[in-house]
Amino acid sequence: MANKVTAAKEFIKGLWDQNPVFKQVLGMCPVLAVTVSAENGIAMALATTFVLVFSSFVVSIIKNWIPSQVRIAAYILIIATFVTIVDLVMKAQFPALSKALGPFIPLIIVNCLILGRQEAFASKNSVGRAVLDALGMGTGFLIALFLLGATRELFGTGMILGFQIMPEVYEPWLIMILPAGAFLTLGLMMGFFNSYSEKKKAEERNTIVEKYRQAKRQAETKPLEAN
Amino acid sequence: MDLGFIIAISTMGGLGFLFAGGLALADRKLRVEENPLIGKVNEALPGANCGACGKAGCYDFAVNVVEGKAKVNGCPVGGEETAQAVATIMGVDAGASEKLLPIVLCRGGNAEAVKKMADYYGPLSCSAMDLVSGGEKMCYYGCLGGGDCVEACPFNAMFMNEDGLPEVIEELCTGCGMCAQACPKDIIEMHPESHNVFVYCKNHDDPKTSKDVCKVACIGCGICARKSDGGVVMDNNLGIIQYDVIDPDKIPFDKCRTGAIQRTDSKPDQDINLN
Amino acid sequence: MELLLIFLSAAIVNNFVLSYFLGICPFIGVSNKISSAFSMGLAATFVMSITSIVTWLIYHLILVPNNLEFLQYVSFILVIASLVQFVEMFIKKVSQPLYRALGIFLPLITTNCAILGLALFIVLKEYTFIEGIVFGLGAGAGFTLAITLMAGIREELDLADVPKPFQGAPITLVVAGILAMAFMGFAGLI
Amino acid sequence: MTTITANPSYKLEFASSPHVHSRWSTKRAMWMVVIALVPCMISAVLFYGFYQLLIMAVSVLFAVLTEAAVKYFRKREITIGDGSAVITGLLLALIVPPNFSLVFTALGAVVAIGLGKEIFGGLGFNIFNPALVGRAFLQAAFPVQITTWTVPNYAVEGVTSATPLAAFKFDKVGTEVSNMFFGNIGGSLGETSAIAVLIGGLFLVFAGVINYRVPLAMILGMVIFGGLFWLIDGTTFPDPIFQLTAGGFLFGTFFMATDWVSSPVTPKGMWIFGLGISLVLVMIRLFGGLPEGVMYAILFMNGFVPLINRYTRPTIFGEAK
Amino acid sequence: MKTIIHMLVTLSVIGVISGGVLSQLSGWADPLIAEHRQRETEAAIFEVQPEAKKYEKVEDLAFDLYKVTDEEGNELGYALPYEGNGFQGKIRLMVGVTNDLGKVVGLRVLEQVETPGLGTKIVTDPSDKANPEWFPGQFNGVITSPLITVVKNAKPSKDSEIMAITGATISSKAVVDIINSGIKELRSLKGEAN
Amino acid sequence: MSIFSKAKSFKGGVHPSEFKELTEKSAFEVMPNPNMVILPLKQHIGKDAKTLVKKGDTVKAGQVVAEPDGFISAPVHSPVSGKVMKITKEKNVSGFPAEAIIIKSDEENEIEFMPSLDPETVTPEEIRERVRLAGLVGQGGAAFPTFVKLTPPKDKVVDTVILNGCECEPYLTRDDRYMIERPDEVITGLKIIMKALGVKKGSIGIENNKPEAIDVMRKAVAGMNDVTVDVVQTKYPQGAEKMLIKAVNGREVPPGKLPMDVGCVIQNIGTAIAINDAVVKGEPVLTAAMTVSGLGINEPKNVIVRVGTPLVDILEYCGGVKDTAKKVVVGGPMMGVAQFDFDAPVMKATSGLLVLTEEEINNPEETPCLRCGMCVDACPLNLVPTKLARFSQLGRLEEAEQLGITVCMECGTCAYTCPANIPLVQWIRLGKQNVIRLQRERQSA
Repeated sequence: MANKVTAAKEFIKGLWDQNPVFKQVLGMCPVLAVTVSAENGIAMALATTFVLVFSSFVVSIIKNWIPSQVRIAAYILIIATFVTIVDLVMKAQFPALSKALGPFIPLIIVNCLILGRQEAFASKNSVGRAVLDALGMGTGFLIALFLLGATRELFGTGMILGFQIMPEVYEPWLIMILPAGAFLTLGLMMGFFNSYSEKKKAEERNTIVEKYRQAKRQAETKPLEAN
Repeated sequence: MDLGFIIAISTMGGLGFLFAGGLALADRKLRVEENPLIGKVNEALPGANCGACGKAGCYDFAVNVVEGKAKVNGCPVGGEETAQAVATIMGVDAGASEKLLPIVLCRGGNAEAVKKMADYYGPLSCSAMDLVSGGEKMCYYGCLGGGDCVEACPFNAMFMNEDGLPEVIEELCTGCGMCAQACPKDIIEMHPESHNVFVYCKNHDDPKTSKDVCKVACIGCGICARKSDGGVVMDNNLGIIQYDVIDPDKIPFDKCRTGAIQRTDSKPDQDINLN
Repeated sequence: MELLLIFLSAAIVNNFVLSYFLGICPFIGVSNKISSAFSMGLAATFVMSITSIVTWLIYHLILVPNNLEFLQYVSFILVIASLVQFVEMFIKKVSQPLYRALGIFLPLITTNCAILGLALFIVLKEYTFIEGIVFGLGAGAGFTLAITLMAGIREELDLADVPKPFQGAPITLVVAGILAMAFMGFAGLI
Repeated sequence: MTTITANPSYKLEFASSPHVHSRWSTKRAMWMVVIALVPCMISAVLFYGFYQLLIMAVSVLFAVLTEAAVKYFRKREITIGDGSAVITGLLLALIVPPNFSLVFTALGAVVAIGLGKEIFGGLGFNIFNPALVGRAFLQAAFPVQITTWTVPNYAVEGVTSATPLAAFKFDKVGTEVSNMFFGNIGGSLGETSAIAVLIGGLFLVFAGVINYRVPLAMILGMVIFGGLFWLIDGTTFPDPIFQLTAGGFLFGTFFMATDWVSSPVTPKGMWIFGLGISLVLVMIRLFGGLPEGVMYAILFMNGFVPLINRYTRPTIFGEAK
Repeated sequence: MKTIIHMLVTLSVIGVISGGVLSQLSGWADPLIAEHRQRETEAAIFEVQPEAKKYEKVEDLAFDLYKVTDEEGNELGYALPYEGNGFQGKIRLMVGVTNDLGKVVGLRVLEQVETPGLGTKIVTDPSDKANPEWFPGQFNGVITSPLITVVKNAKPSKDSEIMAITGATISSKAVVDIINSGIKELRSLKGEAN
Repeated sequence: MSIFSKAKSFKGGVHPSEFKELTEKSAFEVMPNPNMVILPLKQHIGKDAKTLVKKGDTVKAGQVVAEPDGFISAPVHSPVSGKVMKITKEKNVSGFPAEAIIIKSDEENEIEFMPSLDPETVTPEEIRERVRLAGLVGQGGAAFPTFVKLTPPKDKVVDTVILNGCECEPYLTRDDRYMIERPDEVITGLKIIMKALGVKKGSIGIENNKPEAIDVMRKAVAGMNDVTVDVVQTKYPQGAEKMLIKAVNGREVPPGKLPMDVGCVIQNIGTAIAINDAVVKGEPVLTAAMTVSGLGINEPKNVIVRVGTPLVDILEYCGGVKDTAKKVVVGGPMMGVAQFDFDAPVMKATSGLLVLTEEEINNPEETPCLRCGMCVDACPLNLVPTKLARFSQLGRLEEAEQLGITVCMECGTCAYTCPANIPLVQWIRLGKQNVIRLQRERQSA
């Protein structure tokens, strides 16, 4: 099965079809918590991607060596190590960002997206594929976080990435940068994306039914012509 | 090598050792025997324990699959690969039995069947309609046209046509039989694909009544039964086909006055190409 | 009194789920039935109280004396993962009914950020041992409250005509949003 | 066969029993609520001027439009005639401050119907009171504007005035109960005059539109819980009469908490629901950071309704109690 | 038995590697982090005491306190980091006061978790384009005795008054309360010393 | 009406417009024999009767034309003398087709009755046998064969017989008229029932909206110490067995149990009259007394008709149908069956024929449930109808079962009061059926 998938597809599937946030509903905590602004969202997604890629890399290398009983403990230990690395580097080099993302950097450890990809993919595939998959998922995560962060920032402050977008008269909706706004925005976004794919599916089915009807109508008229 | 480094590695090494030991011990002492299938299915799952399937984690989902309470494709995270892997373990695809198709055994749509002199008022679901004097049509046995079967189809393989009767899109049908279960009048029957002769009626009324209530009813005249060498048997004013003995060539299809008995493979709409 | 405030603060005012976004995955995933949601809440509360004890001990007895604070994530998560797995095995062995009701939710808890979040909060807020335990209990109670409330609402919504694209996670998020708005009323209570 | 069956001038119908129906209908109940709101609307216009009519009109208009739009996109029957969207719009208008921005009002109405009602499937399926969802959204989005109160228009124009609750909470300034009763105070459009609310509310109770249990439980709860703290410390905590007449308590009691859809269906449940609201409200008012919390208390308890319904199901007739 | 050893070795080795890597990394990061922290404090001190050129930490106290001086070493006053409860959580401030503790010369909010867009105006108010930091700015020169007080919806009429943020009275009050109690603490300290 | 009235009752219920004034003053009229009677073989709960005649046979009035098949079944007697035209499947007033014997009346009225018995000396066995042979079924609507009710299992102790004179359904005045016109026969019937069951205590429960009947019955029982008249509150469904027992002696029949389980047997007033006729006169069930009413009929009245009379004949006899007619209902408006065909015949248990107009039906548009709780308040059995209906609609049978869907007696109170006009009863009935099927499958599995 997996061999048929080209390397490019391994990467692309994470962007939309299996988007970790909108389709798989994984890693919700950071998604909701840090997306008060697009900048935070991007930073969080990059940090997550870093951890995801490197732990996928390590896990896929040592996958045959880990006994299944301590599998989870071992994976999560590896993940935690990389997260600590990110945390320390951020604190040392980007103190402002580290402050903004607050306590959510350590929570990357328990982002089920990462552990999930280890279990589902990295532990069963070659190093190259694992990294590609991780990169794809990470990018998908980035897309989702950016969208969410940008939307919330736009409505909540009238700006995106610090640039004023809304006209001056616009009164920011504070709720968008509150917890409630995070839930509402993500819920609505998911709903709208779903309704888009739902609509496509319905259209596909309608064409099938229509074809079936047409074919049937032809079939019914034929014998009449013969008579 | 400084002291901090040594303390760090020894602490982590020690903790790792300690918990690995604990788990190893637990694994040995606390192992519980269970259906090996559960383990296998669990292996095939992503193991993210995200709960997206609505179950309490991957293991619980595996238990439910093995017990038949969850569908093999119930894991939204694993996608198709996982579904196939699980299906293979569960042996769902195995088995070469003939595919069943639902056959709608009523052709008394809005144009053919006679309505009662009073209008039905209430919910338009077949099962609910059936409770109130058997529905709006005079024929007690016919299709109610409420579309319960269409609703029940999990694969969107059915639709209600202009005449108010359900139709099956065979290409989309998986033969699960949900539609047949949903029909309160038992009009939809599941038949192997090889069956090609059907009496498209379920009416048991006497000839006069059945003629009155529907243009395309089986009126129980019995012509088909007399010519078929036991391939069709009359039961209470209705022709019942005996699929193990029937010889389609003996049935005088053109003699049936209402066209209730028909042969499907003679219909030209067999080769509908949907692609 | 201080302890009561810590408990209430964690349980209601600063609800882990609705204002800290901790434990969202199970909150969305396992909130479709009241019974399983409640069990999930209990399981989480149980693990939370154990975690608050063990991680406090590790932090204050091992990490701090040796200046190893930077190892806290690694050591905490190792503890949590192993503990959860151990508790799961234990319950499975000891009582099958209890396992059915509670234990099966345990694997979900390893990746429940609420647990790790709790451990880190206890360090961050410099709670004492007892305060840590109370905080753990409060957070567990808050998690149980939120997830059970959500499950009740979702069982009700099962009967509703929710637009199809919004069924499942989206409507759950919207409800969570409205609940979060309602919980805003408690702001400043503590 | 006979003259009877041959007579074509009437068309019969048949249906499941029962064949007769009480005079209640959704529409009738909804429009009765609208009627009950008339005193509040009048008092709002009297106290704050005709601009308030504009707020109400905008709120109703956008509520109705949103409902119609959603139904249209979902290809459902457009049911704005049942009056429920009108009520939501009116209620929302009556719980925003006087001279509130029309843009915000419209946004609130859209949110109230969209997020408060239609996303759950429309009338009858919402968990939370739609008007309160709209108002809570506004409160969270525009906290400053929505707590800027104008005093009634026979006072100096344009001066903002704290509500009695805020005055008490932050400055320990009491307000005459008679002022609150007739409406000579700052507050939301509909809630300033207790007597207008009472007229409408009692009309609803006696017309049988709303069940007496929820309002009674809320008032009792307020007297009990509010009174308890007052007895403990009469200087820091206000007396129950003040609590009852101040803020949106009465309005919430009669028009918000009693909303059919978002309140319990079981008799026992209604008592628990009402008492719960009062308890939460007292906690918020006395100990929370906000001066008023009727909205939050009701929304909070709305969330509990499914659980309440489930665990207060009446004992089936004849079953062991 | 083999699996057990396997398990033990696996987790231990991963633990050891993880510990080693992190230890090395933290060896590199810790001084940097400490430096950041130091720089931050320094910046805050000089911000709340704009005239100051030097500072020194007052040792042996239950809380942090910095004494600031100008270039000549003349005592200018104190910079006091102090914290208390705000609307939703802790607020940490750095307050600059004159030597006699009679006047506030600067205020900086170091940490807060107030409601975004509302309580956060104690730091900056994006809606006031001309002077987004009007709230902390108000404290420059406020007289501290007997206590700093808050007024609502009106311009301060006395030197010891501060205008509250509309809609965030509690946050405004919290800041004032923290300053008041910090200064009280300092006073009692000074009183003892005298 | 008011909650302060002293009359006994139960919790819940509704007060539909009564419309009793249409017929409560009109004495029974006996309708002439119809040309043709249609006798369904299933006029009772239980197994169909087995036909004893064939096409072309001549029968006398009172002759048995179908015999019971099994314990819970009842014989069918020809109500007229005449000739069997055919035996075929026919629609009947229940709305579903059933086997029926069609007899053409010859106007000769040859009668074949059983010998009469003395109510003073008759033994319980004789009573039961006579009731069985006479084909009596309960007149309350469910048409349960009467003799089964008179044959309690050995382990059940019955101490009270309650005659149900509530007639809580709107419009119907049949029992009211029975009590006013034939009080002594009601009492005799009651005494015979008490004798058959060996019971010392009899009670007649009458709603307080029938002062005349109460008066007459009180006079009739004057001086008797074993029979009382109990006045109960006017409220629908006061006439339901469980509700009446609760009102009369405060006992509650547990879900899934019968009145016998709490020591009570309930019989309808009409049944008492029929028992009196069967025992004292030897007359099997040949006629049905019924109220023909509603704003859609020209001459509302109480009539006594032959069993098997097509509805159309009765409607004609009562002056025909007005143009405003919208619905024709057999039985009461709350639990009766709407008809789509006037050829359907009257059955033994038919107690009313109503022609309703739009005004009386008052069908507001259906909307989704508003959770107003009115159905919960009204349900006399303390169920949660809205949930039951929704679960049934969505096919979630286990949950419906848990909520006690099988307890529902389909009295219609919930659907009557529902502002959203949800067909609660229809959904619940469907759910009940499915749940019972599910339970059976579970048992057999």
